[in-house]
Formats: sequence, C-alpha cells, structure tokens
Amino acid sequence: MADAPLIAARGISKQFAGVEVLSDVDLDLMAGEIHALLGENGAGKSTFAKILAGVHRPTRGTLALNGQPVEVNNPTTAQRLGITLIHQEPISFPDMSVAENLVLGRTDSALLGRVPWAEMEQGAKDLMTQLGVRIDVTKPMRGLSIADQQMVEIARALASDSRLIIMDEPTAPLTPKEVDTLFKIARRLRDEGRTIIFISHRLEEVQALCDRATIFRDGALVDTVDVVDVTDEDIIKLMIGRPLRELIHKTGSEIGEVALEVSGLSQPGMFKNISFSVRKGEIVGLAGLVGAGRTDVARAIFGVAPAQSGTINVNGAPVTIAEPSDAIDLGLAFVPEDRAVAGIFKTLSVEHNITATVPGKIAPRGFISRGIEKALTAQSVKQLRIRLASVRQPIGELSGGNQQKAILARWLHTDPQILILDEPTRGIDIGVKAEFYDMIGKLAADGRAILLISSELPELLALCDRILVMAEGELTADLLRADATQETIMHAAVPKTGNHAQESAA
Amino acid sequence: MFKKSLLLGISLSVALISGAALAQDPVSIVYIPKNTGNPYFDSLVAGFEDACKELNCEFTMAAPATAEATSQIPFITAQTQRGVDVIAISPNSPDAMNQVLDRARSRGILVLAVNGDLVDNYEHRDAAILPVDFTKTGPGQVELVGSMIGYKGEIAVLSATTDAPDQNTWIAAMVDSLKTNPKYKDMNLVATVYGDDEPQKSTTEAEALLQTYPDLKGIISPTTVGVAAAAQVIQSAGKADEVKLTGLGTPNQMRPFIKDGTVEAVQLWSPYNEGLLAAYFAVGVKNGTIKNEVGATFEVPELGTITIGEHNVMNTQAELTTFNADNIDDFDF
Amino acid sequence: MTMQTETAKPTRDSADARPMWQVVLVRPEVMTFALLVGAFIIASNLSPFFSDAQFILESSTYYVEYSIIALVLTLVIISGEIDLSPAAMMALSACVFAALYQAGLPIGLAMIASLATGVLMGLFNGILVVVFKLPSIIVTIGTLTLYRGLAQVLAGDRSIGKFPQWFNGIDYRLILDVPVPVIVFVIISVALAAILGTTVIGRQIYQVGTSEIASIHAGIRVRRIKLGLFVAMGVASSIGGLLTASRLASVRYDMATGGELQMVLMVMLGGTYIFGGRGSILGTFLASWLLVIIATGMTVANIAITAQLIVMGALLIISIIATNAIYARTQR
Amino acid sequence: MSLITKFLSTLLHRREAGIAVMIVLLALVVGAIQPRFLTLETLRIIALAIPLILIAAMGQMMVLVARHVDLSIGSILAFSSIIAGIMFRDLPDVPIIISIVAAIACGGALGFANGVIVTLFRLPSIIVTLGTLSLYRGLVFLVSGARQVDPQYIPRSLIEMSQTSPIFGIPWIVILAFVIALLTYFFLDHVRLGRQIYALGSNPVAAPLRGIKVVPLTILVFTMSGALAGLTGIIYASRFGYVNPGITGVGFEFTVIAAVVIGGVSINGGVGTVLGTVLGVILLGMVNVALPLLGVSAFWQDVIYGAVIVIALLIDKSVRDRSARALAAARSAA
Repeated sequence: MADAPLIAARGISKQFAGVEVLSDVDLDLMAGEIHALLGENGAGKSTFAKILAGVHRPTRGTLALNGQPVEVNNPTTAQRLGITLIHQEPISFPDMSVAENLVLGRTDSALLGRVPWAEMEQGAKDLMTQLGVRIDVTKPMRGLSIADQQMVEIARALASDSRLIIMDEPTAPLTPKEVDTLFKIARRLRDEGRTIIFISHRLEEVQALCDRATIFRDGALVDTVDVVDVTDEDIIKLMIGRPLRELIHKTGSEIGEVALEVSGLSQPGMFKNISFSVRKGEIVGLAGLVGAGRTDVARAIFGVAPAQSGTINVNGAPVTIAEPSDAIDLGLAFVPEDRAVAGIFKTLSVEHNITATVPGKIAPRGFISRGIEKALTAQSVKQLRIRLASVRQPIGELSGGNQQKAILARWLHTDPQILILDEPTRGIDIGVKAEFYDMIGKLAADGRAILLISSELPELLALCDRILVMAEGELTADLLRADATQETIMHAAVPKTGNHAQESAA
Repeated sequence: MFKKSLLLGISLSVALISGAALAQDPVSIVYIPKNTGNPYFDSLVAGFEDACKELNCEFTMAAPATAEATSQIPFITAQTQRGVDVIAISPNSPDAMNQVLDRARSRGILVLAVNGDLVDNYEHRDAAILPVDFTKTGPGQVELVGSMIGYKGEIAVLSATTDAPDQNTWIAAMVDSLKTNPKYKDMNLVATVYGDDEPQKSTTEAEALLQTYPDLKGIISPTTVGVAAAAQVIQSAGKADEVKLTGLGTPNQMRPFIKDGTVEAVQLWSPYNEGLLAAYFAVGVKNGTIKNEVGATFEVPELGTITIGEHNVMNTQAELTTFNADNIDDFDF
Repeated sequence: MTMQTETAKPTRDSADARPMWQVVLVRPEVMTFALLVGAFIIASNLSPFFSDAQFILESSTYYVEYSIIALVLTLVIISGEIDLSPAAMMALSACVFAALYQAGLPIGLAMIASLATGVLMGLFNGILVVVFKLPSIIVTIGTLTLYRGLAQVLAGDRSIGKFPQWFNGIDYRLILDVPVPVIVFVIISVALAAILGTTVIGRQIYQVGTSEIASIHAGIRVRRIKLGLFVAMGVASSIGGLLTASRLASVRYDMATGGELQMVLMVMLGGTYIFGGRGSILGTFLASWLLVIIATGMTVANIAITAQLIVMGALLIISIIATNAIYARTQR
Repeated sequence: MSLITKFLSTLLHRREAGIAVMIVLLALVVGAIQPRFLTLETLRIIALAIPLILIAAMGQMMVLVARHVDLSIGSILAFSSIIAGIMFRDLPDVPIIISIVAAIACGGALGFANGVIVTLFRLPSIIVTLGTLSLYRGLVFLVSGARQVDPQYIPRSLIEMSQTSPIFGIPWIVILAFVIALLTYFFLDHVRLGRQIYALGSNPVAAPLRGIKVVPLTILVFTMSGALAGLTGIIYASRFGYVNPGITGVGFEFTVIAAVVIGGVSINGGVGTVLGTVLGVILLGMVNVALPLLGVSAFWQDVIYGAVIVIALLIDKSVRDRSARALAAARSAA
C-alpha cells in the first residue's frame, strides 16, 4: 500500500447544535480495501461516513482524494467524485421503477434531455446481470425487499463507477443467504480496485470480510488495525474502553409469579404464534435480527398495534389491550426503540415529558397542579440523576442519555409491574449505559417483570435471566442464562428459510 | 401620534353627525352596490356622481367583494359611524340587513333601496328607487321575443338563480301573459332553467336548452350574465337564425352580438338614471324640498315628473328601453 | 426555575436554558399584541370615526362568529390537524335549522337539530381523518365543498327567515354595553384557555400535536382527542351558524362564504404553529381583535375592498412566516 | 396465464381503465334516460367544456405529483384573463399574441411567487396558496379598477378560437388543450426534469440526496401551474367573451382538484398520469353537461365535487393499504 491513499481525512470534526460528535479524525482509506468502521451507537462512525458522502459538512478538517484536496459539499458532489453511501434501509423513490431509481440524479445529461427509456432499462438489466441478481427493473421500487433495494443501490454505485462505496450496517436486515450474496459482490468490487467502507456491529462479519478496521469511541478515532492481527475481544475492548461485563453488576432478584404471559400472538406479515411468559423479578431478553419482529411483538402487547389473534394474560388473568392506555391501566410500561419519534415530545419541556403518563397524578381534581408536577419532576431528576439546565427547557436540548432517563422516569411514575424496554441503551454514552444497567437490575430486584429487547448480545447475556430469540416473526429459542452464548443466540436468530425476492422474482 | 382617546372619538363623531344635519354642509351620500366589479353598477354610480356635481352633494361608493347576503353589513355600519346623511344600497338580501338599516335610520340617516327593493321589508328603508314598474318587465320581454319569432313556437327562459326575487316576479308575469293574452296562444314556454349568474353554468344551461329542445324558437334571459352567455352559445352554434334571443342586458355587454346579428334586440333601463334620481330625491328630502310621502311629486331634470308610489317606490322610466342595431351606439354603460 | 445556571461550554449532556426575558418576550403572542396596538393607532389616524368603543364592539359582532370557531380551530391546529370546512358547516347547520323551522318544527327542536347536524358533520370529518387516516387538510377541502353544496341543495338560494322576534338580533342585546355574542366569545375564550392551560386534556392536545406517535406510546388516547376536536368544530360551527342566523334574522346557503380563510387567519395571526404542538388561545383572542380592527378600520376609512383582500392574504402568509421564524429561533 | 387474462388483469389494475369504464357507464346511463345525450352535438358541448379544466388540471397535476397543492389557480386565471382583457381594450394596437403571452407570463409570475414563498420559508403550500387566493383576487380588482372588460374589446379572432375548427369540427381551444396535455405527457414521461418532479413527490427527503435541486424544481412546478392557469384565463376570455374581475375563476380550484384526483393523481405525491387526468377531466366535463340535460339542479354540482374528492381520497387510501398489505402478506408467506 505504497500509493497515495484514495481518501485522506485530516482533522475531521463535527458539531451538532454545539455538541461535538466527532473530533479530529485522521484516516487514510486505500484503494482496493474493505475497511470496517466500528464503534458503539453514537461513537461517530456514521457521522464520519456521512461526511465522506457529503450528507454532512465537517465543522473542521480536510479531505483529499488521490492526494488532491476536495470539498464534498453535498451528495451530488460526492457522487461526482465517485463516492456512494448505501443506507441500511436504502433511500429510494418508491413510486418509480427500479431502472429509473438507478439513473435518478445522474448528472451526465441535460435536465431537458430525453429520458432514454429503452437504453435505461437495458442498462439496468445489464447491471443486475453483472451483480448476479434477478430483479425486474421495470417494477416500482415499492415492492422490493430491503436486500434487493440494497442491490439496486450497489448497482447505482456501479453505474456511476464509484470508487468508494460506503455500506452503513447493510447486513442487519438481511438473511444469511443474502449476506453471502452481498459479501461475494463486495469482494468482487474490491478486486476491481474499489474501496468499500463497511459499517457493522457484527464482529464475525468484520472478520470474514474486512481487511482493516477503524474503531471509534465517543466521537474520536481510537485505532486502526489490520483485521487479521486482532481478536474480537481486542476490538470490543477498543470499542468500549473496558470489557462490558465490568459495567454490569446484576444483583440477584427473587423470581416470583408469572406477571405477563402471551400465547399464540399473531399478526400477519409481522409475527406469528408468539408465546412466552415473564415472571416477577425476572429480566427476559428478546434477541433477534433487525426486522425479526421483536418491536412488533412489543407494540402488540402494549396495544400500539394490537395483534390480530392470540391472548395476553397479566398476573394470570386474561386481558384485552386495545390501546396503550389499557396496557398502562394494567401496570405495563413501554420504552420504545425510536426515542426521537416515539419517545420524547421534542419541543415540550422536560417536565411535561416526564408527567405525560400520569395525568391523574398531576391533576387530581381535573386541573393540573403545578406543585405536584414540580415535585414529581424533581423526584425523577434526583432519582435518575438527569442532567439538565432547567426542568422547563425543551427535552430536545438534552443529550440522548438524559432524554432516555426522562422517558424511563415517565414510566416509573406509573409504578409499572411489567416493563418492556426496546433497545433502551441505543445511542447512549457508555457511562450512562452503566447507570441504565444498574437501574434495570434494581427494577427487577423490586419484583418487577422486565422484557428487554436488545441487539447488543453482551448486554443481554449480562443482564438477563432468560433470553428469547426471534427470527422472521417466530420465536425460535428460549434460553436460560446458563445455556445462552453469543453463538447459541445467533444460531437461533438466523433465519432458516430464505425469504428473498431474488428467488421468487420471475 | 396617538392623539384621540376613545371618548374624544365618540364626541367627535357625535359632533359630525349633528353638524351634518345643519343644512349648510353639503349632503353626503354613500352608495353600496351589490358587489365590486359589476359593470352594471358603474353606470349607476356615474348617475350619482353627475347629479352630485349638479347639486353640490358629497358622494362616495363603498362596495363589498362578493354579493353574499352579509357582505354589505359592515359597510352599512361603517357608513353609519361616518355619519353620512344618506345610504343608498342595492341590497344583496331582502331581509338580512333589517337591523343594521334600522340602526342607521335611527341616527337620522335616509336609507334608500336602489335598483332592488327589500321585498316585504319595506319598513326598514325610507324609499326605493326602481328603474321601471317591475310588473311590466315580464310582458315586455314576451312581446319582444314574440315579435321576433312571429308569435309562434317554443320558447324557454334562462334565469339567474332559482330564488332570485326579481327574476321570479318577471317570470311569473311572463307565464301569466302567455296564458291570458290570446296574442301569444301559439307560443309555448317549454322550460325555465337557471344559470346561477355564473358564466360557466349559464353557458352549460344554454347549451343544454338548444340540445334538449331542437325546435326551440326563442330564449328569454332576464339577467345580464345569462343573456351574454346565451348569446355566446348561439353565436358558437351558428343558430342565430333559428333561435331568437332576447333578455335584459347592458348595451356594452351585448354590443358585439347585436352588431353581428346574433341578437336582434335586448331590453334594459338606464341604471344611470337610477343614480340620478336617487341623488335628486335624497338631496331634496334632506333639504326639505321633497316630502317622502306616497303620492308626492317632484321634478328631476331629464326625467320629468316623478311620483312617489305605493311603499314609497319611484321609477325612473315607464317602459323598458329596447336596444337594437339602430340605437345601441347611443348608449355606453 | 433557576436563572443562575452556570454558563458552561456545550457539553454532551444538555444545552443551556434560554434566558427568562427570551422565554417571555420572544413568542408570537407578543407579535400579535404589537400588531394589535399598531393597527389601532393606524386605524385611528386613518379615520376620525374609528376610535369609538361602541362602534368597534358593534363591528366586532360581524366577525365574532368566526372568532368563536377560530378558538376551537386553534385547538385543532395545535393537535396537528386542520379543518377548512367550518364556514360550510355554519351554512349547512344554519340551513338545517331554518328549513326545519320553516317546515313547522318548534324553534327549540330546530336549534337542537342544527347542533346535531354540527355534531354529525364534525364526526364525518373526524372519522375520515382518524379512522381512515386521511390528511385533514385535503379531507376538509372536500367536505367544505360537500357541505356547502348540501346547504345549497337544501335551501336553494332563498333567504329563509321569519323567525320569532326573540330569536333575532342577538348582536343587539347588550350586557353592560357589550353585545351578547362578544360576551359569549370572551367566555369561551376564557374557558378554552383554562382547558388548554390547566387541564390534562389541554396538555394532551399539545402533546398530540408535538408528536402523535410519542403520544400513542405514552398512553394518550389520540384518536379520541382528535375525534372530539373535530366534533367540537362541528358544534362550534353550528353555534356560529345560529348566532349568524339570529344576527341576520335570516339564513341563506352562502352564509359565511370564504369564512374559513378568516378563521385560519385568526389562528395563524395568533401565533399558532401550522405544524401543530404550539399555540395559544390568548394569541387567537388577540388576533381576532386585530382582524376586527383591521377590517373595521379599513372599511370605515373607505379603503377599497381591493386593498382589504390583499391585506388579508398577505397577512396570512406573513403571520405564518413570522411564527415559523420565532419558533425556529426558540427551538434549536 | 393466457395473454387475454393477463391483459384484463393489467387493465383492471390500472386506474385509468377504471375511469374509462365509468365514462362509458355514465354515457350509457345518461343516454338511456335522455337519448339526446348520445349525439354528436353533445360531444361538441362536452368537448367545449373540457379545455378550461384540462389545461389548468395539467398544472395542478404537476403540483400534486410534487406533493404540493395550488389553491390560487382561480385567482391567477382571473388575473391573467383581466390583464389580457385590459391590454386588448387599452392597447388595441398591440398584436393579440403579445397580449396573450404577457397574460400567460403574468400567470407564471404569480405561480413563481407561490413557489418562492413555499420553498423559501418552508411553508405548507395549501396555506400559502389559500393566502394568495385572496391576495391575487385583490390584485385582480386593483389592476382592473374593479371594472369589467366588455365583450366588444375581446378580439373576434380570440373568440373564434372556441367556435371555429381547423379539422373535423373540433374547435381550436379543444385542440390546444389536448396539445398541452400531450406536451405535459412528453415532459413528465420523457424529459429528465419531468421525472425529477415524480422523484420529488415520491420521496422529498431523498430527492436532495440524489442531487435534485428541490427549491428551483418546486418553484418551476408552481410557475408552470401559474402559467397554465394563465393560459386557462385566455381560454376563459375566448369562451365567455368578456372578463369580469369579480366572478372569473371563483371556485375554479375545486373543480380542477376534483378532476385531477378523480384521474388518480395522489395527493401524497409521486403518483399520477396525464392520461388519468385527461380521463378525470372528461368524466367531470360529462357530469357537468349531463346535469342540465337530466334536468338536475346545478346546485348538485358542488355536492358532486365534494363527494368526488372525498371518495377519491378513500379509494386512493384503500389502494395504498391493499398494496401494503399484499406486500406484507407476500413477505410473511414466503
């Protein structure tokens, strides 16, 4: 690798609303390598990738392409420079055909030029053949599986002869067969001399595919390593600074009666025949790949999108949960996965956010009592150590971890007996994560039943008494803590059937 | 700059109202037409303006945007507040303005209905100035169309809206004369349709008439929008020889059709004279030279002797004016 | 709250709280109030007949029906929806009232039927939006045409009147020199401001408008609230229609034509955020008076209707731009 | 699957086919009640009712495809119409075509203003155009001094556009309208810029990431809508022979929106074809002509427009839901 790097990044920093999320990153990307970017959520790897792709502009720092300084001001410039970013859930134009999606945004012909429909479709077909996938390029994007949409994105990168292709967690929603196809194509592209940035959480994939890996932590580049030289343990250590298990001190709790029991829960197109139970004082993990239906099951139990069939028992009695308020009345609480959309009221005050679930408490006689509200909020701020400037400032001004604490505080006020936590530590600083682990442990110790959905296996393995695994909308394993390892979980999480348009498309 | 307190404002307006009542000041007249941008009322306004030049009265016009029932109300209140001496109004509704008009009258303002009356609510205005005796309009139109078609054949009416009071009065009179007058025994009214005084709907309705009644000989459209739309339709269809059209239309609106023979003649009155008469009457009443009593008479230059009729109604002319190719260029309104 | 927060460097925990003066002063209602004062001064200078409390109160009765509905519309817009059909609902419910009364129904029953019509129309809007999940802005454009059309089919373009004397002229009944409809408006303003500011329902309306999904997850009965608000719009429109019928002593299908523009204008001028989640009854209350001042001021100064149309249209756009700018400043 | 069944199923899945079937059914039903409906003369009347709606519908369709809406077209139409009328009246020496071009340009300018306000301040177009609906109507009164332009000033040759025909008895304005539709089709389906409008409406978030210049494109769409509304204003003057500032184009936006949504254009953007819109306009034109022939009061027109908008929304929604459900089912079944 004696040549000048394809991309040389120097001192790249990025601030959002005064918060520095990336600081002083220096990184060289060579031609013809597959380079992994690793790190926890919020570590800065995605921000860095987006800066390369022109989605964000760096606050400071310079980029050079083949030794020439360049400014990547927007995605179009990036495209022109031969840089393509492939999102996990590809951004597409659902109403337009695959072939059109491939050429949209190309700047190689005049805006008032004709659309060469026939050539365009032939070119698209050729690309698909080249990639070895069978996708009808005249069909609208709307009907494509995510894997196929990714293929279309890769085809688009090829069509514009991109030299750097950035794949942001491409494998999370894919079946193993699809992952295989993707890897094959990625290697072929590398062999053609292209550079691929591969962002993933799955270390085994990094080991299987990548040449080098760069690890980010807390917005800074920690190290760049040759993958063959390091073990998974080394990488984890670099990612979190210290072994995860050290963060988690689970106090043993008394496991009691069954608190929540679901049986035969089904929702066509999402999940089917889900049955499990969670006992008082028990932490039950729910693992699975993205798109396996974990969140859908949680939403169904909580009444956000009730299941079509199946029964739910709370404390042994069958219940009907038609909407979340029913669930709350039964002592359930739900911390949703997508905090920014489903959790916080971004522009409302921290106070209003925290008391949102307990209207009866703050307004005992129908009118809101400022005194009670203040007291409740103050209690939460103290109990959960929420760091803020004022309880009346908009919650959107807080950091992710503190927002998440406020969401949890909201539920603690309802004194829930059953908590469903969906990726509660996603995008949270490592220090705050530890606080959360403590809290979850304490909640269980208090005799509450906890269903913990997480994609971070070490987290599940450390916290849970039992781990359920879902794949393709079905429950595939129910493992005791003693039996659970990363391997057993992944084995159950990987789909057995290949559900893929590549096979079904005629 | 904030020089007027509310109190001062009140006393000031009171002073202005009482001041206006002294005859030294010129009489101030405001005219509120149905809506703005209606060419018919431009001509009426001109009548007011010319009369006021003559009589030394102050004239202003204030028009709402739409002819909706309530749109004139804020204008009446505002003019009452301004302390004008006379409010002349072409009412958009025969009954929605009763209370505001009463309020105006209680402040000593003379309220005149011009060009249309507050039918059945006569006690809410002082007098009405109408162009002609409306009972004569219907028969006049029947006679005109009859003369064009040789008093024989099918005729139809294209009106404004189903409940337009003036048009309905006229149509009733048409039906009556067709039935009772033996001269019209061979004329047959086959349909009455409504174009809502909208160009598009009127056009569609007129087209439907030609389509539905292939033997149609004549159309009467007693509304300016309708007659213009019908003329356009007949011109387009090239049926000027087969279907004779007449109705109430302004010379400016109908000039091209009369000149090219699409329409032989239409009728109307002079809106200008309405403005003239209203101004003369208003100034006369305010100055005490005219008594607003049924049966009283007074002179208006160019209009001759005007008699105040039943319900304090006066007319500017006895008969409709007929506009045809010979005389249409003498009129500009 | 504390004002002695340390001014620390931007951290990853939270941004600083805004200073108190900003919280109090940089809000759209302040803009509305400033405009109100400005408009009053300009109107007083344009015409010596303007600054007369009795006159302004009397003139306000021509807009107060819209103002009352605009108050409820404020809640609808804060909840993240919009209703463009209230003027048409006024007309249809008033036409139902008048037609039934004319058909011989006792006037009390006719009024109840009118209110029931309002409920049904609001419910229809609400069901289309809440159950069928259609965008309210376009749904209510459809129902605006539909309701107005039904009013026309029902009443033709007759003026239906001849109500008993006690029913007519509510705007001329004064309590302490203030017309009854204005008092109704003030009472409803206070009541809705209280509901919005101090009750759980009010709080939840803001929350629903800020994030519908977050509200669902927090157990707020979003559909019930929205359906309720649309029904409230129907009822308010029906009340507005009846007040108008009483003021005019007659009803025609074209009642309040184009009134939706004025109502939306009142809400926007009052600083309610078009995308929901922010706004206040106080703002709409002030904006209602602002509109009365502007319209009355221009009319009494004999300013042509031309200018009035332009001013109204421009005000709507400017007020949204200003409100957006203010919220963008305070949002970060 | 045989070729015929395949053909039929494509037909049934195309929105256009559904509208075409409705057009035929309507013709048959109305014709059965009133046989005169099925004559060449009726065809001529319907043809004449179409151009006004069709030309403006082309503009509105582009706006809807871009995920916006333009409520101000009625006022823009009136503005262009009155500008042309005033030029005909006060500047008789200026060639007619110049006045027409000026009027269309005025329409474009007002549309441009809509686009600028919408994009610059990121406001919902529906509220902005509700404001300009009033604002532009005020301008119409302002420039015309609230005075009508009388028929005598409208050039004979312009009026003859609605009356005379170059071929097969089809009036000029009808031919013009279909030429505009054809051009719109070509632009939207075969020009890269036109495809970008679909992309913008299909995914406004992704559009800038793909290098689509959202601001200029949105402004362009509104400008085209304005210019087409302006052209509609000229057709209006031609068809009705005079221009009144108070009644020209009032409520026109609802007619056009109704026609466009019947044609299958989605208010959610990204979906809609010129063919569908043309059929939607024809269907609405037929209804308008059929009502008076059947002796139905014109009062029903608004009820029909309103119902049509609501029903079209529901159909659009159910189509979307069904395809989403089918997709989910297909995924879970596999």
